[in-house]
Amino acid sequence: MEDIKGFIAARVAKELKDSDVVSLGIGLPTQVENYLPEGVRITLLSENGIVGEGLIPSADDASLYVVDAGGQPASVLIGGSFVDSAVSFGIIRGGHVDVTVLGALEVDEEGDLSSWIIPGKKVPGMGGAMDLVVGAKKVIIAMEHTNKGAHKILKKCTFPLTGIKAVDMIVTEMGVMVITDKGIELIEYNPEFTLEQIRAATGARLIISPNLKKMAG
Amino acid sequence: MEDIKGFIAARVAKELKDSDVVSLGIGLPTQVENYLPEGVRITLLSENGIVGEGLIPSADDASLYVVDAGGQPASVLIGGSFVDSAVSFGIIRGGHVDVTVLGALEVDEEGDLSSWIIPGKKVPGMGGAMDLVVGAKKVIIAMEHTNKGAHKILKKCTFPLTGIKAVDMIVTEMGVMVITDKGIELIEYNPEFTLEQIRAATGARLIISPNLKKMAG
Amino acid sequence: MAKVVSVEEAVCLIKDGNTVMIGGFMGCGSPHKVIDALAKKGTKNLTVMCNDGACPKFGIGKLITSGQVKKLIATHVGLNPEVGKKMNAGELQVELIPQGTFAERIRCGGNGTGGFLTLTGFGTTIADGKQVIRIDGKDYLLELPLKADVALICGNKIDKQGNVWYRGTTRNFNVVMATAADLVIAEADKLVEPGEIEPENVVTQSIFVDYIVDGGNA
Amino acid sequence: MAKVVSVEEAVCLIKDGNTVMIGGFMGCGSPHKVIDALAKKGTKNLTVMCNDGACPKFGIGKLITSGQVKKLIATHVGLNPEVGKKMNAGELQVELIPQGTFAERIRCGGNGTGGFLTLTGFGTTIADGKQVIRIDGKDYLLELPLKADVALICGNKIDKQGNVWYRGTTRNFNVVMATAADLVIAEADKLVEPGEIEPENVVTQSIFVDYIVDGGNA
Repeated sequence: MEDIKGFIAARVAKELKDSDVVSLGIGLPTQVENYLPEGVRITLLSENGIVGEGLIPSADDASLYVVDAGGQPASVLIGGSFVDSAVSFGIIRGGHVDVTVLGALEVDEEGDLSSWIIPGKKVPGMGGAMDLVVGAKKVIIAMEHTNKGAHKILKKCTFPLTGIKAVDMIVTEMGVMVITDKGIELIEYNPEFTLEQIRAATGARLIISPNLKKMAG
Repeated sequence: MEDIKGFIAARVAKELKDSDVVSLGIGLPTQVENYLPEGVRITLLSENGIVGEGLIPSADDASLYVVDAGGQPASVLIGGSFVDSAVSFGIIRGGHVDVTVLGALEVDEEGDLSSWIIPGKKVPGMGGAMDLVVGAKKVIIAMEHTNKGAHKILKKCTFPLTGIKAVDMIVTEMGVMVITDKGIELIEYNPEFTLEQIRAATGARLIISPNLKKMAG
Repeated sequence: MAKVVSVEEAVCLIKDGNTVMIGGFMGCGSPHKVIDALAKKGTKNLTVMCNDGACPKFGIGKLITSGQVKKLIATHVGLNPEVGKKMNAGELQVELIPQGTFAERIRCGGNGTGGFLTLTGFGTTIADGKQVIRIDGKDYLLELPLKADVALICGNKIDKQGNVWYRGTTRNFNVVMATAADLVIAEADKLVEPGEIEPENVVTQSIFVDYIVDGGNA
Repeated sequence: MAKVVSVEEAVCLIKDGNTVMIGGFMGCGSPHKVIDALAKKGTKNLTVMCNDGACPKFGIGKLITSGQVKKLIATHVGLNPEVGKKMNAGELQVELIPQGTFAERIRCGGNGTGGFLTLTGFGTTIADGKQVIRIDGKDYLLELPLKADVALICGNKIDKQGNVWYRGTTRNFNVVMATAADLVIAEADKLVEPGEIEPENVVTQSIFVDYIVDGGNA
């Protein structure tokens, strides 16, 4: 696969419905916007204060006054608005965000998530992730299935947590998984991989859905 | 005394300092604004949403869009602003109001205050009074000393309370009192009354200040 | 994204027995056209949350006069004698809440916090049955969120996506109520195109508003 | 009523050891002129509350690079490698707070509520040492207010009485920080006359601002 990230982002995009309020994390999740199905218009929330974020402006149009949650130049759509951080996180925590798409270091079969710190190595901070995972109605993790072969989907997260019982769905280049009461259920698989390969790349028991489908890229 | 309310309001006005943020209750307290000492500019907060309330507009200038906390036509000064109720009470509870002037049914020597209900008779509601008495830096009660002879300043309030240990100062037509750890201390008296008359009109022990002064009307 | 509907369509979305937040302060900033249509429709057994009882023939007072309100949750009802009458006759329940606590509880309902601590009302009957939490030697009441089935708000300019700008003191409780109900109906004094309200000056964001009624006071 | 002062006068009001809130998000909306003057003055042992560490040579990152910050309270510091370096060298303490909780705790400090309940961080290290309160079967963390000696904010238009209007995403933490400090210094991109900002469009009210620095970007 040439563009793993694009493939994952395209699949995540299919989860979004018209009129959804959506928050996308930095990195891979940001690309989801490029793959929206036809007729689906979403309102993108940038947690630093944009309701209705627009396209990335050209260098000429970039303003010092409008940035996204990564601090990069951004824009607002017509009909969008700017909010302060307390209002923004009121929107997030208050259940007004339909879907958030985030990256992860680790996800486990309880739906616990680690994404903000690798002790002794990297302490970037949690930013808005801890609020997003408790507030958004649906939490989708978009990430590569492994970290260069090392498991990221685990029986139990090993790094400090971002949230507990937080994740609803995981989308990777290998498949689509949902977190159920019984564990992680594979509901779609990428036919470029065998089930054995996917199992081997997963550090938790994988329940194969009786309705398992091919992953729609 | 012809204009008891005006006399009380004029004395209260002397407690206000330049730049104070002030909230005035409905009725007598509202009149305080008419007696501001020269050079004293205050910012009047109307708790329904005006920071920098102006004069009462003429019937011609009145707008459906600007009312005061009594629901009457109001105006905003140049440099004033409008806020929603959550912000307004954030200002109040957050200690950003220097002085509030309120009426009362009863005040007692602990500084407890009753002002919002006469059980079985009148249930107007507390409006913003309960927040004002805990939030304002200084709480002044402006009222007639008695209710047609019946004591309003008491050892212990009898009506349901608006707040406890809330009142700092009481201004009536008879004098100015402050609430101290030891009880109610008369610091100024209106020479139209004898100390005996003031004591008789008061349902609590009155400590006479060693620095007792004549009340400056 | 909000949808523009007629006032009749809008009030059909409100059901008997619903809890309804209604913006306004003594009628200033209340959605009067929606209130009139609701009175006409006769929807019953409503629990209404509003700052006050307004007046018998003005604002939400009309719904009290018409007997459609089973319970009123407010901060002040003294200027509407109908409220007292109906209370004494056992036809109306009234729950009074301090105004700052009322605003903050509604904000809380909308922003996903589970409650907040306030000194307001400590030592009064307002504290009855509430948990007291002591922090640094001060006793606070734990106040819980308020939510509703429907919020009826009013804005001076509302764009067709649902962004709201309020004039004068009309914003009062409209701003917090718009965040705290499952269904939000906004009455526009003036319906405008998206972009007519500068993105910096939007007070209630489009994502909170479900339906817009054009008040037609352009 | 706010007073217009020079940037040098303004930073003289900040003392060694002060706790200072500084608005901005990766430098967007930070009071850059005040930060530069503070760096020049060399005020030391500051505890700084800011969303992030910005960059080594930009925004509040300059104060970290210059070693004036003893402790940084923030939500994210990953884009300023100086923060990690100084942490590992034992020269800087860092306390990380979830962004929504950070904003709400500051708002809480400014609005007189004694704390609030949130699900954010429950079950994580953020919960360590915090009181858990169970309501309707859900466990919430009790989060307490944050206050500061000084808040440094930045607005696009500020009138001479201190009313602030923010452009674009610059409002971020400036709005809540303006309410939560004993002393508030506001840097104006453009200083305007009272009335130039419509009373409906004022975001931070004049009563919160003590001193204004004219940024001179008229």
